[in-house]
Amino acid sequence: MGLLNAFKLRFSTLGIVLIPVCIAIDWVGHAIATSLKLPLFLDSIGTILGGILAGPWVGGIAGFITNLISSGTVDPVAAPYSVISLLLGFAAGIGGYLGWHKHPPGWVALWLLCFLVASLGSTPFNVALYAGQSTIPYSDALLAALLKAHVPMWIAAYADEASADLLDKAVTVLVAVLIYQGLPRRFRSLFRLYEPRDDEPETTPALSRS
Amino acid sequence: MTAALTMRGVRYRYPDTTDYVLDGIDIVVQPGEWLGVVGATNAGKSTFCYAAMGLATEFFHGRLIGEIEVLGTEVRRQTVIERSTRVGMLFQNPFTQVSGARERVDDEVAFGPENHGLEPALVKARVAEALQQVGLSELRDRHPLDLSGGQLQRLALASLLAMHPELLLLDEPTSQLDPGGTKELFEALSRLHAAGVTIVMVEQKLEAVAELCDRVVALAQGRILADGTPARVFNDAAVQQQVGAPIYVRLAESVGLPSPWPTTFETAVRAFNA
Amino acid sequence: MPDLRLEQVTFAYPGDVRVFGPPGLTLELKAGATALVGENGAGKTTLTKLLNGLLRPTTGNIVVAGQPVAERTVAQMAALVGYAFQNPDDQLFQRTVYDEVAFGPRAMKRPAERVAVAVKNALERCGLSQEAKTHPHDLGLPDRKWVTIASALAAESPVVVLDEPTLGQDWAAKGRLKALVKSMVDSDRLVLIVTHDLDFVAEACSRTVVLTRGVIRYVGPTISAFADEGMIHEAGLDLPSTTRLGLALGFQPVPVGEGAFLRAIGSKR
Amino acid sequence: MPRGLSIYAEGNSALHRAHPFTKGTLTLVAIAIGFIAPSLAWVIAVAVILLGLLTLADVIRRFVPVALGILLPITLLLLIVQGFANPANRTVFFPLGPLSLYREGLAVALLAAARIFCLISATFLLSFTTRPADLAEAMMQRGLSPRFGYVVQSALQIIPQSLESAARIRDAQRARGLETEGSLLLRARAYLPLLLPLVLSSLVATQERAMALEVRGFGLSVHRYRRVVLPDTGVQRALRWFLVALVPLAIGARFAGWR
Repeated sequence: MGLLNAFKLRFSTLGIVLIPVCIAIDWVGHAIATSLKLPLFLDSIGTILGGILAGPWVGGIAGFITNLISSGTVDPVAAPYSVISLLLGFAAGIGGYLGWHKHPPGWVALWLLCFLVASLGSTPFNVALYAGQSTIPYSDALLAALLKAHVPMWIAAYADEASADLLDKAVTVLVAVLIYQGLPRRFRSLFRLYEPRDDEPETTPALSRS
Repeated sequence: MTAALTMRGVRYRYPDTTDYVLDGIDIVVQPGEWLGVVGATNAGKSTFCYAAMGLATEFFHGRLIGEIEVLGTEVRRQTVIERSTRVGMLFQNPFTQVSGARERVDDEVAFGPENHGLEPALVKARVAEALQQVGLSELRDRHPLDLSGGQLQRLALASLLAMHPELLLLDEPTSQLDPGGTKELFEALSRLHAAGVTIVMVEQKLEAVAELCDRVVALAQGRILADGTPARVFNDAAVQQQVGAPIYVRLAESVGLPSPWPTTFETAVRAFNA
Repeated sequence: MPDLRLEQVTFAYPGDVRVFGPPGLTLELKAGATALVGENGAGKTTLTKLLNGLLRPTTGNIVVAGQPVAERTVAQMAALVGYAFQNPDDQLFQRTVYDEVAFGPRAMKRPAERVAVAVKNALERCGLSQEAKTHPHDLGLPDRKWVTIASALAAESPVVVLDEPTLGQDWAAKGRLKALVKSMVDSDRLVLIVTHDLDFVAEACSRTVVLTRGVIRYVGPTISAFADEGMIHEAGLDLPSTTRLGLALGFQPVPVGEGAFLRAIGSKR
Repeated sequence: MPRGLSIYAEGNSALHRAHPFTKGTLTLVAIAIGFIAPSLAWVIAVAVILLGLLTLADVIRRFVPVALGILLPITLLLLIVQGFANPANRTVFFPLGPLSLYREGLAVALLAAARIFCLISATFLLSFTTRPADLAEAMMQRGLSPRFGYVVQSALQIIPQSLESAARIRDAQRARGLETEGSLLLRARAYLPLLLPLVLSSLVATQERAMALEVRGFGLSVHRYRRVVLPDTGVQRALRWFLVALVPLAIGARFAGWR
């Protein structure tokens, strides 16, 4: 299956240098959301964008390191979740490989995939760390209500996490694809590290007039 | 003696474009020369450097016609990385040239030599020497990003010098610097020139080019408009019209002094006193 | 008639990093082109950010075009002070040059027809009419800088601040910029140019403010500012080429700008 | 002003001097045992040891406010939600009518909070006493690709730089009339104008940085000498093995029915 092509490593210097940039976008995206007091995390825009632009490895490594750095500086509890960020980057990389970022139906697919990865991936960690809570007050209220209604623990924990991820990942994916759409043409294929699919001609990068 | 840089019939266009940004360049740069490359925006000056460094073919791809020989080797027969021990290139923006991975000025300079696998004692000597050459020895323990723009650009220069290049390609190295930073960078370059390093410098500051360079090439639409000593090139009517000239030329012309008009401060003082 | 008034303005960044100490800056400027010069860290950018409320003074009053800045939000001040920052990449984000330039006036909720006219006008005067549909980042850095200048123009504000507009610009572009500044002055605007480029100041600005270490050293005609070579060097600057040449040739008074130099040499002959 | 993103604090304690891998092992083992430990008492024992080490490293005064800032809100939320709704709840601890808190849930919450405390203190122990560059260097000396090491180190530096850019961008956009305060919709609309300039300029810079790095030989796979000599001793290696051996012991103890 051609999907594996997306994972074939072709690390150019450009791709390497892109990873820290994606990590910085993750951080700044979150910092802006916080400073605007938006009720969302928006802390994986760089990861998703990296995946779309340069394939699963760039997105995955960016997500992974974003979490490791935040756990080494501001939030130690983020460390276990770095695996999920890695998977999110992979998801975006696969979506990018399949060209999902180019049309609205693909955006929905990318959103659902990222949402499933984030919510399914986080739930076991939530159960191990926080007895099932996501530690987001509104979502935890949902968990409490479900548990009181005798919904099984795992389902309630999943609902808790999913209720937080649904909108957050929708906005994250939307912002990432909007960024992609807004890039100058020469950037769209510049960073791509994966083997191109058979049906798309390889375009070469160009430069601004200088 | 092998030329530092030779271009024969060089034409280059970026991918997905039809216009040739370089459109028939013939030039030979001799070892030890300080060549100034001038031209209006979009004349192909940066591309000239990219082509000589091998970035045009290796990094941007696109189409290159003609021959480019750098220090005796055809440009396509070597990678940029292989070339990097003999040819250094300085870019416009000092911030993008910091490796970003080092926390001290001297470690930053060591980045290149270490990539090339030099042994630690040699790296240390090279770093000390390079910092000395650009006048940054005092700041060796500072964080690179605590330096001013001008100091940062000299740090980028030192990072190249630590690899002992024979040829330096400079793409508008002062365009983002204030007058103080510009002056310091030019002083460092003058010392290198005196030490025999070949310099090819794209530069907008025409007064500085006239003052410093042995030879000037004026580009327009990817072609060589004029090539020769600064005094000759800046007295060329086509150059004056399409590229501009040091302010002294314009002043002398307006006053009605007989040509050739002065291109440097010293010659201007003499010409106006006469 | 726009004017700009600072009365005993003091300012310190959080952590008591004092930029303008007591007795504070007092300054009054009228319509026209004024250069704001001084060494790095003198407080030039801080001063300009006080004008549109991005920074608020610790003490003192600031009045811009008759409006007390203290009573306005930054967004409201945007209609009064057009501002082109030094690094164009700190603001460019739209997909076309046109939308980029229109962003400010649209954010100010101006009627569409007025926006269209202002943008067209700004693009024309900045030599960008051909590039209206181009992606800003498909332009080189010098042209991106022009996009931000056009954005500041399109705000149709009585006061315009340009931060290092000549940095990286070639000879022809500087000529265009000079003409643009002159046309803004002719339409009675106050243009404040933060710069290190005294060659440009000599050509384009009739007045100069010299700021060194948080203190206003000089306010007045550019000509007299450049006569004081010591002060210019203290501010970390070099005299314009024409002035330097005039000094070397022993001209009195010291010429500032090409026109003055040519007149001086004419009268000497 | 520190330029890289790091909370490393200069110091000369035994922990500061220890090899990064020794500290890394300690952190991972402490977290593992904290989660394997069957009862609150055992978890608290681990926490006490970690607190002792933090004191030894002379970072306890920096640790306490940061750790409490993270731990308190989480603990509060755990106590409320579990005390109220944990499926094991039987015994009322604090009667509040339909919102009563139960003893079983509170116990679950406390155990979870204690474990998170171990996680936090073990991680901070490592980050406070280890220069990130040393950790990356140690990993590169053990075969981590220099390119990967570059990514980590440059990320640590690029984050604070980007946050500074974000502040400049905010100024620039507000000066153009962008409102950043007001209704949720208004604030949400400010998001892209604040984020996009950073994304675009970073991508532009990426291109030039990649070229500048190659011009300095980045990406060559030649033998490279060690940049920093990180002292490692036989005692430390032995200590690492000892720590690792504790994990199966803890697992065994738990299955053997220790409480």
